[in-house]
Amino acid sequence: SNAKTASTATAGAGSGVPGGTLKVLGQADVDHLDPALGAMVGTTSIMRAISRQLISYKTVDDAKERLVPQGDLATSVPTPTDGGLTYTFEIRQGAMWDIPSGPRQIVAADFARGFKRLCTPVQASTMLGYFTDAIVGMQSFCDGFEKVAPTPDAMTAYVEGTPISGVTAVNDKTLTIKLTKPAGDFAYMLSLNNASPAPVEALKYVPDSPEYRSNYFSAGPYRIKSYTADKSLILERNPAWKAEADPLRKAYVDTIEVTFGLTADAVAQQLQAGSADMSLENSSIPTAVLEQMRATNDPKLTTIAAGRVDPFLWINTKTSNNGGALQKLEVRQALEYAVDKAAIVQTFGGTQNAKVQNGIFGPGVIGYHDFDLYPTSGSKGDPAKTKELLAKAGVTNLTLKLPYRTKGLEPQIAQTLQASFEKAGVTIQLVPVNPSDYYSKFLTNHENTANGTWDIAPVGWTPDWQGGAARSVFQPQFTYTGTPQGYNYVDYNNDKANALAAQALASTSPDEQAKLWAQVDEAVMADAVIIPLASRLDTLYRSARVQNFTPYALSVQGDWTNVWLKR
Amino acid sequence: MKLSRYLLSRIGFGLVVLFALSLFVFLLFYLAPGDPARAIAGDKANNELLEQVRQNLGLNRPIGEQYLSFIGNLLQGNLGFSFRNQLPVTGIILDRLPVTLSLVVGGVVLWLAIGVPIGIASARRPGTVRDRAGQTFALLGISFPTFVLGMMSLYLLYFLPTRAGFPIFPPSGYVPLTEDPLQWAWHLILPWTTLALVTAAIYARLTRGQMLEVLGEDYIRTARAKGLTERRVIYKHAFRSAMPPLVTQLGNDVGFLLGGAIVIEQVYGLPGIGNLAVTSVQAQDRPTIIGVVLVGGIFIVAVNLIVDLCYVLLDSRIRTAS
Amino acid sequence: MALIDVRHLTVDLPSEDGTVHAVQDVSFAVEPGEFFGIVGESGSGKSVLVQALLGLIPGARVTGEAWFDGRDLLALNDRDLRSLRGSAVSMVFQDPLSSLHPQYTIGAQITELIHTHRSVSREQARTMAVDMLGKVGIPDPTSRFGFYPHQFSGGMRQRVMIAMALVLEPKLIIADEPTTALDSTVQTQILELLRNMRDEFGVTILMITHDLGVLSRVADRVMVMYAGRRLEMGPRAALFAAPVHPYTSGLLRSSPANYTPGADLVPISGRPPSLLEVTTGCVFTPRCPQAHEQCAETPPVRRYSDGAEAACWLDVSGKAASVLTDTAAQAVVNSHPAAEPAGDPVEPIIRATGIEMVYRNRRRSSARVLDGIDLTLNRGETLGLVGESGCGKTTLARILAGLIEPTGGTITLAGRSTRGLGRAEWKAVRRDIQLVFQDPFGSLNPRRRVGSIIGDPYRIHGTVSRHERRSRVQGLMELVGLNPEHYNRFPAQFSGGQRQRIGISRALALNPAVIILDEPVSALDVSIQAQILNLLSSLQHEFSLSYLFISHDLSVVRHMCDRIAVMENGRIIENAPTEQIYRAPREEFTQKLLAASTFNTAPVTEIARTLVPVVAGGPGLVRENVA
Amino acid sequence: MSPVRTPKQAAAVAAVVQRGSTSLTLRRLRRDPASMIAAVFILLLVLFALCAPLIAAWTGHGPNEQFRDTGLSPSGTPVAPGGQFLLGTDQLGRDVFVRLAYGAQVSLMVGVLASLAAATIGVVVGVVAGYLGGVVDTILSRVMDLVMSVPFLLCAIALVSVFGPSLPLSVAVIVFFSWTALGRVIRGQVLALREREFVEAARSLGASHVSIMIRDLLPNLAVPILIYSTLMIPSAIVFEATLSFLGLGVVPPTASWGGMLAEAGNNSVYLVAWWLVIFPGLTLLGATLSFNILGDGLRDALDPRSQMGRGR
Ligand SMILES: Nc1ncnc2c1ncn2[C@@H]1O[C@H](COP(=O)(O)OP(=O)(O)OP(=O)(O)O)[C@@H](O)[C@H]1O
Ligand SMILES: Nc1ncnc2c1ncn2[C@@H]1O[C@H](COP(=O)(O)OP(=O)(O)OP(=O)(O)O)[C@@H](O)[C@H]1O
Ligand SMILES: [Mg+2]
Ligand SMILES: [Mg+2]
Repeated sequence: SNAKTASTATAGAGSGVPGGTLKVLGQADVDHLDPALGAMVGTTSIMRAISRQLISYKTVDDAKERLVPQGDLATSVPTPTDGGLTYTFEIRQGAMWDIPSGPRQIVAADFARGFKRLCTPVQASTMLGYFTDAIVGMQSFCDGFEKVAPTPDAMTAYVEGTPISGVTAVNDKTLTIKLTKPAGDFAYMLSLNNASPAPVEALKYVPDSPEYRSNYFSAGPYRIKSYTADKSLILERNPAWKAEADPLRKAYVDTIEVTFGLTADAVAQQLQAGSADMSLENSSIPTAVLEQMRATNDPKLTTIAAGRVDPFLWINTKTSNNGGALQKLEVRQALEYAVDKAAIVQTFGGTQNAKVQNGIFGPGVIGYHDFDLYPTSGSKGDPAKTKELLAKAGVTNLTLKLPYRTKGLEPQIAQTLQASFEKAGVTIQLVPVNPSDYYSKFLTNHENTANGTWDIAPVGWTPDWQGGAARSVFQPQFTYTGTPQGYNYVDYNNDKANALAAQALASTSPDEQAKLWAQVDEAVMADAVIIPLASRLDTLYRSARVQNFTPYALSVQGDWTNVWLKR
Repeated sequence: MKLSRYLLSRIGFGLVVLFALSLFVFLLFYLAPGDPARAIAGDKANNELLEQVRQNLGLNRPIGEQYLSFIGNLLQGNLGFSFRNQLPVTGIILDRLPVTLSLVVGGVVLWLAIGVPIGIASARRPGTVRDRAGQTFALLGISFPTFVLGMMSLYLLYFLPTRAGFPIFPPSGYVPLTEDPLQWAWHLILPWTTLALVTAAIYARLTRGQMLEVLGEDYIRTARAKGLTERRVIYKHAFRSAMPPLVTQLGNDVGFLLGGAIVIEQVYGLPGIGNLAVTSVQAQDRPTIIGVVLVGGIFIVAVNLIVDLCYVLLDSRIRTAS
Repeated sequence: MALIDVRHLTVDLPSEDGTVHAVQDVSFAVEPGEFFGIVGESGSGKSVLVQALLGLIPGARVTGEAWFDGRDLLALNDRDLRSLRGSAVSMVFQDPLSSLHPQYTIGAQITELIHTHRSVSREQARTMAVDMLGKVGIPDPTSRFGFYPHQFSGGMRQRVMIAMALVLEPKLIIADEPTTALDSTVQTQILELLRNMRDEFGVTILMITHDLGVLSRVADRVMVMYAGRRLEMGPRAALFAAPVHPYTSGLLRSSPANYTPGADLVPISGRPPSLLEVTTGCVFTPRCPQAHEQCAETPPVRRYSDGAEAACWLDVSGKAASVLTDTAAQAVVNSHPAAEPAGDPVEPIIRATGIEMVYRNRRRSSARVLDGIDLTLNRGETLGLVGESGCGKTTLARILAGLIEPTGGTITLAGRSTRGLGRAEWKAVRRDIQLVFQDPFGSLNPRRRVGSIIGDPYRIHGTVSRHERRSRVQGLMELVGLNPEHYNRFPAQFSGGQRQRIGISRALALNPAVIILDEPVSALDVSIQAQILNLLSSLQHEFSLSYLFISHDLSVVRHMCDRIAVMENGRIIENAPTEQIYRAPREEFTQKLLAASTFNTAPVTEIARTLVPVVAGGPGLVRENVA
Repeated sequence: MSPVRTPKQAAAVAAVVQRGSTSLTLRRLRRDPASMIAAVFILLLVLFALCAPLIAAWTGHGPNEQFRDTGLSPSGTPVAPGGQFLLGTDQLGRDVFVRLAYGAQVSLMVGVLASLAAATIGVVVGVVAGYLGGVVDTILSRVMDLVMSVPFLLCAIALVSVFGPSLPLSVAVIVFFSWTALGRVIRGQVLALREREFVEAARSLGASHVSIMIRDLLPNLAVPILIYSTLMIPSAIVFEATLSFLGLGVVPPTASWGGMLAEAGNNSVYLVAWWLVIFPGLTLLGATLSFNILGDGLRDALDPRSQMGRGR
C-alpha cells in the first residue's frame, strides 16, 4: 500500500517507478546509527531515510534551491520572533513513529527529548556545542546530566523529569525554542540529523548501543531490517510512514542494501559495471577512473560543491622546533608562498575536481569570496619569495615534520607538498600516520602540538551543515575561549575576527552576513596559521539504472529517498 | 596409550602457542603508543569523557589484571567488544568467516587439482619437456607476488573486457553462497584462480620433489618388479608415501589462509577475515585486531592438529605404535 | 633347454659424467632348478644386469638377447613384460625393510601381487598369502598377515619378501643380495630357506652376492663378474677349488674366510676401473699379477672339461690347480710371524671390569645394552671382539674410548682409572687411545681437506705447530701408503680403501698405545679388505700397538687376532685364544658364527682339466665376432 | 715399507673417475642456461640499483622530482612511456624509470639484508639445537614451532600498525618470520650429521663442542645455507613488497617496487596507466624469478640428488 501511495504522490515528479532494491556500497561502516550522534557525511544519507527533522531540504539539481530550508516535520519554516530569539514550530500531523506498539504521531515533546539525548554523558554528540551555545537552558541541562548515575533508569528519570528551559512543548502540535542570542543560521542547524526527535522508548537504550541499533525507532520512510557491523545495512519500508505526511521524500525503492568495507576502486568498478547503484561516500571515484568518465562524457557523473576546504595546512605555532621559527608571523607568511596549489589541484584530477583555495571558507559557504593575500603566479608557488622572506626573518635550514594519513590521495598530497617546500629550501619529514590515529594522535592531543610532534599538518574541513555554515567553519577551528578545543589545534584566537563573527551571526541580512564573514576570512588569513590549498568538488556517480538522481545537500550525495530504478 | 599421549602433547603445544600469541598481542597493544580510549570516544571527546571510557573498558586497571580478565573472557569464548561498534568481536569474526572459508576451500580444491598432477607428471619424467614446463610453471607461480598477479588479472580479465563492452568476469565483491550459489562461484573465480595459481606452484614443486625422492625408493622397485601397472605404482605406492609432506604444507597453508587471506581479500575486495584485519588495524580497533590474530592462531593450531591426526592415519608406524 | 639364456647382454647407463658401461657383453644360461650365483665386487654390474633383464632401469640402453621361456625379454613390450614380472620371474632385494612399502600391511602387499596377475577372490588371495607366509617360516601367519613391515625383524621381513616372490609359483627367482643386510646367523637361515624352496618348489634361483662364502655354500654354478664383464663361470666345486681366472684366485686368496693359519692374505693390488671407458683387452690387466702383453687384446673364452669357463689368455688346462697351494701366484708375502704379545702381560693396557650400559630412552623403558663386561687388553696384543649386530660392540668401544660414560663398572687405562676424569684429563687420556671407524666415508668429514683431517689431532691437542703440521701429516700419509701430494684433496676423491688409510693415519697421529678398530674393513670389498688388514698388521709391529678389533665376521677376526672375545646380548660369552675358539668353540652361538664365516667347499687338490672346443650357440657362448 | 703399496696406482685411477666438486658444480651451473640468464639478470639488477644516481643524472630526473607540466596532463594523468620518460611517469609526475632504479636499491637491500640476518639466526639456532640436543633442542625447536604457528602476516600488520611503518621495522619483521625455515632445515641436517662418524671421530680426538660446530658441522651445511639463503631473498623481496602494498612498508617518497605498485593500485591509476603496474610488476617478478631460478640451479648443481623442499 505504501508503494501505491508513493507512486500516486509522485505523479508530478515525472515517471517515478516504485519498487526494487537500491544497492549502495560504502568504504567505511557508519560512524553511528543514531541520529543524535551520526556526524559522518555518509551516515547522513542513511539518516535521511530513517529519520526526520523539523527542517530539511528539497533534493533538486539547482544548487541554490537545494539549500533553501523547508519544513519537514515542521509544517513550515517559521520566522523568528522576539528579535530573532524565539522560534515557534507547528508539528506536521500524520508523521508517525515506528514503534512496536504500533504507529504513533510524532509530538512536540519528542523534539525536546531529542535535544536532551544529545548530551547523554557516555555518548555525547559531537554537535552538542552548537546547541548548548544556541538554546537557552541547554547548557545547564547538560551540566546536570553529567551528575546522573549511568543507569538507564536514572537517566530516563532525569531526561523525563528535567526540562530544558528554552525548549517548550506548548502542546503536542506546537514547539517553541528560545535562543540565547540571535542566530541567522539556526534553521540550518535544525536540519541536522542531530536535531531529530526521539520517542520516549529510545531512553531505554544507551545512545547508539548495539541494543539501540537493533531496536531503532524510525520516523523516515525506511527502517532498519538488519545491520551487520562493517558488512551490511538493509533498510526496508517503514509501514508507519505516510507519503502524504512527507513533502520531501518520495521513497520509490522498496529496499536499500548498504554494503560496507569495499575499497574505493571496488566501489567505482561495481558502479560502472552496474552491479551496485550508488556510493555511500562522496568523492569515492578514483581520479583515474574519473578521468576516463570525463573523457567519455559519462552522463552518470555529477559534480557538486559542498564548501569543503580540503586540504589545508595547519601551522603549529606552539612548537619550539627550529628555534620556534613557526611562531614568527613572517616565517608563516613565507611558507604561504611556498606551496604549489595548482599541483594539489592537479593531484585531485585537475580543475574539474578541485579549485585553488585561498581562504578559510570554501565555495558555497556564505562568506566565501575570491581573494589571495599571498598571491603567486598561477598559484604555483613562489619558492624564491619564500626563500627571500625566510632569509629576511633570519631563518635557515627549516625542517618541518609533516604527518599525513596513509589513506586515499593523502600520501600523494603529502609528497607533492614535500616537493613544493623542498624547492623553497624547506626540508619536510614525512610522518605516515594510521588514518584513525591521525586526529587523536597528532592533532587533537595538545601535548603533541606543544612537543612539536608535528609542524605542519594537512587536514580537511567540511562545514557541519550547508549554506549559512560559516559559523561551523570558524567557531570550532579559529576561536579560543580558554579551554582547548578539539579542532583548534594551536589555540588560535583573533579578537578582531571574533567581533566580526559575532556581528555576522546577529545579522539577519544575507548580504551583510556575507560581507562580514568575508572580513573574518581575511583577518584569519592575515595571521597565516593555515595554508589553504584546495577546495574539492564532490564527484558523484551512480549506476545506469538509477533515475532522478538529485543531491541532498547534507549528504552531498544522491538522495536515496527520491531515486527510482529503471528496470 | 602412546598415541593419545602424542596427541595430548600436540594439543598442549597448541595451547602454548595460543597463550604466547595472546600475550604477544596483548602486550603489543598495551605498550603501544596511542590511546584506545580516544579511538573509541572519537576525536571530539573531552577529557572527562575519555576518563569515563577508560573506566568502562577497565583501561586504567593494572596490566596484569587486565590480561587476566582478558584471558578469563577468552576461555568463555568471549573476545571482548569492538571499540568501533561495541559488538562482540566473536560475532564480527564469525560473520566474516564464510567469506574467507569460501575463498580458501575453493582455492584449496583448485590448487591441489592444478599443483599435484603437475608435480606428479614432472616427477615421472624428470628432465623432459613436460618436466621443464611444469617446473617453469612452478617457478613463475612461486615468484609471482600475489598482489601483482591479482592486479594484473583484474586489469586484464575484468577491466579491459568490461571497458571494451564484453564483461566476462564480475567486479570484485562477494555474494553469499546461501543467496545465490552461481553468483557466489562466479564472483570468486578470479580470487580462487589467483590464490590457486600462486599456491599450486608450491605444491607442484613439493609434489615433484617428494615423488622423485619416493620413486628412488627400493619399495617402488619392488612394486615394479611385482608387475604392477605404472599408474598403480605411481598413485598407490609412490604418491601414498609422498603425501605426508603435502599434508603438512596443506595444513600450514589452510591454517594461515583461514586466519585471513589478507592480500587476496584486499585486492578483490572480499569482506573476509583478512579484510577485517586490515580495516581494524586502520581503525586501531584493538579488541578486533587481537581477536583476529588469536583466531588466526586458533585456525593454525587447529588445522595442525588435524594434520597430526592425518599423520596418524597416514603413517602406519605411528598408528601401530603402542 | 635353459630356463633363461642371456646372450651378449650389454647395458649402458647415461649419466652426467658420461655413459656408464655397467654391463658389457655378458652371456650365461641357467638351467631349470638350478641355483645360480653371480658374484662380484661392489659396482661390478650385478644388479644392473638382472634389473635390466626385467626392464627395471629407466633410461638404460640394453642390447643383446635374454631368452626366457621362448621369449626374448628384451624385445617384449611393457605390457607383456609386466605380466611376467612377479608371476613368472620374481625378485628378492637386498634390504628387506626398504624394499617393502612401509605404509601397507605385508598381507596387502602380497595380495596386491596376486590380484595383479590372477583373478581370484579376496579370500582366495588371502589364503594363498597366508599359506605361503607359513611355508617360509613366519609363525602364526594368519595374524601376522595384517602387520606392517616395521613390525617384523630383518630376517622375518626377508622371509616376507621371499614369500611374496614365491606366492605365484614363478619359474625364476632373482635374489639380489638377499642376505647382505642381515646378521650372519640369520643369513644362514635365509640361504637355507631359499635352497629348501628350490628343492620343494623346483624354482630356479639366480642369486647375486659379493660374498664368495655365501655362494660356496649354496650355489650350483657361479659366475664371477668384474667391471661389468663376466670373467669366469663354472660349477661351484671347480670354481672355488681351482679358479681359472687370476681375478677369481685373487678374490679367494684375499678372503680371510679362506684362511689357513700361518698363511697370509694376499690382496689384489689397485682398485676396480672406471666404467666410463671401454677398455679393449682384459679389464683386469692393471691389477693382474700374471698379466702379459697379450692381455691388451680381447681374451678368448676358454672352456674346460670340468665346466669352468673363463675369459683369460691363461690356459690352465692340465694344471692341478688349487688356490691354496698355488703359492706361485702369491705376489707378496707377509713377513711377520703370528703375533707375540709384547710388553708386560701383568699390566694390561686396558682393564675393564663389570661394564654396564643402560640406555634410557625418553619414552620407552630403559635398554640394558651392556651387562657386566670384563675385558683386558694387553700391550701389543690384538683382541678380537665379535658378535651379531646390536649386541653392543660399538657401545663398548665408545665407552672404552671415553665417548660415553658407562652406567656401571670401571675402566683402567694404562693403570689409570678413568672414572671421574675432568675434561682436560680426558683429553690427555685420549692421546693414548684412538678409534678407527667402520665407514671409511662417514668417519671423514666430506667438506674438509685430507690434510686438515689428518692434522686435526695436532690442532686439537696443540702438540705440533702450524708450519710443522704439514710435513708431519705428509709423513703419516706416506706411512699408511697414501701419496703425500694428495694433501689438499677431499675425501670423496679417494677410494674406500684409501679413505680407511686416512682414518688410520689420523688415529696414528698422536702415537697412541691402543687403537680400537670398529669394523674397519666390513664396508670394503674383499680385494681391498686384505690391503687394509695387512697394513694394520704391519703398523702394529712397527709401533707395537695394541688393537681392539671389532667385527661381526669371525674370519676377519681370526686372521688378525691373538685372542677373541665373543659377545652376545651385551655379555661376553666366550673369551679365548684364537685357535682355541676356532678349533673348539664352546658355545653354540660361537659355532653358528663360525659356520657362517667360512667357505664350504670340499678341498680339491687335484683337477685334471682339459680345454673343451667351443660349440657355437650353446650356453656360455664364446664371443665369436667382435664388433 | 708397506707390503701393500699401491696408492700411486690407485690414485691415478681415482683421478680419472673423480672430478673436483667445485669444478663439477661450476660445470653443472654453466650447463644450465636458465641459471646463467638468472645470474646475469641479477647482476644487471644490482648494476641498475647501483647506477640509480647515474641514471637520475643522465635523465636529469630526480627520484622524487615531480614533473607537473611535462609528466602529467592538466588533470593529473601520468604520461605514457616515451622519449622524455622512458617508462612513463607516475601519478605525481615522477619518472618511473628512475624510481624503478632507486626501488631496486630498496628491494635488493631488504632482500639481501633480511636473508642474511635470517640465515645467520637460522644457522646458529639450527646448529645449536641440533648439535646440543636435549633440553636446548626441545626449547629451541618449540620456539621455532611457535614462530611458525604464528599467523605472520596478521602479526606483521599488527606490529607495523603499532610502531608505524618504516624500513628497519619491515626488515625486522621479515627476519623474525623467516629464520625458522632455515633453522629447521639446519637442525634436521645437524641431527643427521651429528650421528655421522666424523663427528664421533672429532670427539674421540678431544675436540670441543664449539670446534666441532664450526669446523666439522658448518662446512657440511654450506650447501643448504647457500641454497636457502638464495631462496630466501625472493621471499623477502616479496614480503617487503607486500608490506609496502598494504601501506606498511617503506615510507614515501622513498621508491620501492611494492610501494610503487601500491600507489598504482590504491587509486586505480593503473587502469589508465598500465605502465605503473607492468614495469614495477615485471621487474619484481623478474627479480624473484631470477633468485628462484638461481637458487634452484645452485641446488641442482651443488646437491643434485637432494630435493630440498622450500618454504613459501
Ligand atoms: N641408474 C644408474 N645410472 C648411472 N649409473 C648407474 C646406475 N645404476 C648403477 N650405476 C652404475 O653402474 C655400475 C654397476 O652398478 P650395480 O648396482 O649393478 O653394481 P653391483 O654389482 O650390484 O654392486 P653392489 O654390490 O654394490 O650392489 C656402478 O658403477 C654404478 O655406479
Ligand atoms: N644412543 C642410544 N640410545 C639407545 N639405544 C642405543 C643407543 N646406541 C645404541 N643403542 C642400542 O644399543 C644396542 C647395541 O648397539 P651397538 O651399536 O653397540 O651394537 P653393535 O654390536 O655395534 O652392532 P653393529 O654390528 O650393528 O654395529 C643396540 O640395540 C642399539 O639399538
Ligand atoms: Mg647391487
Ligand atoms: Mg657397531
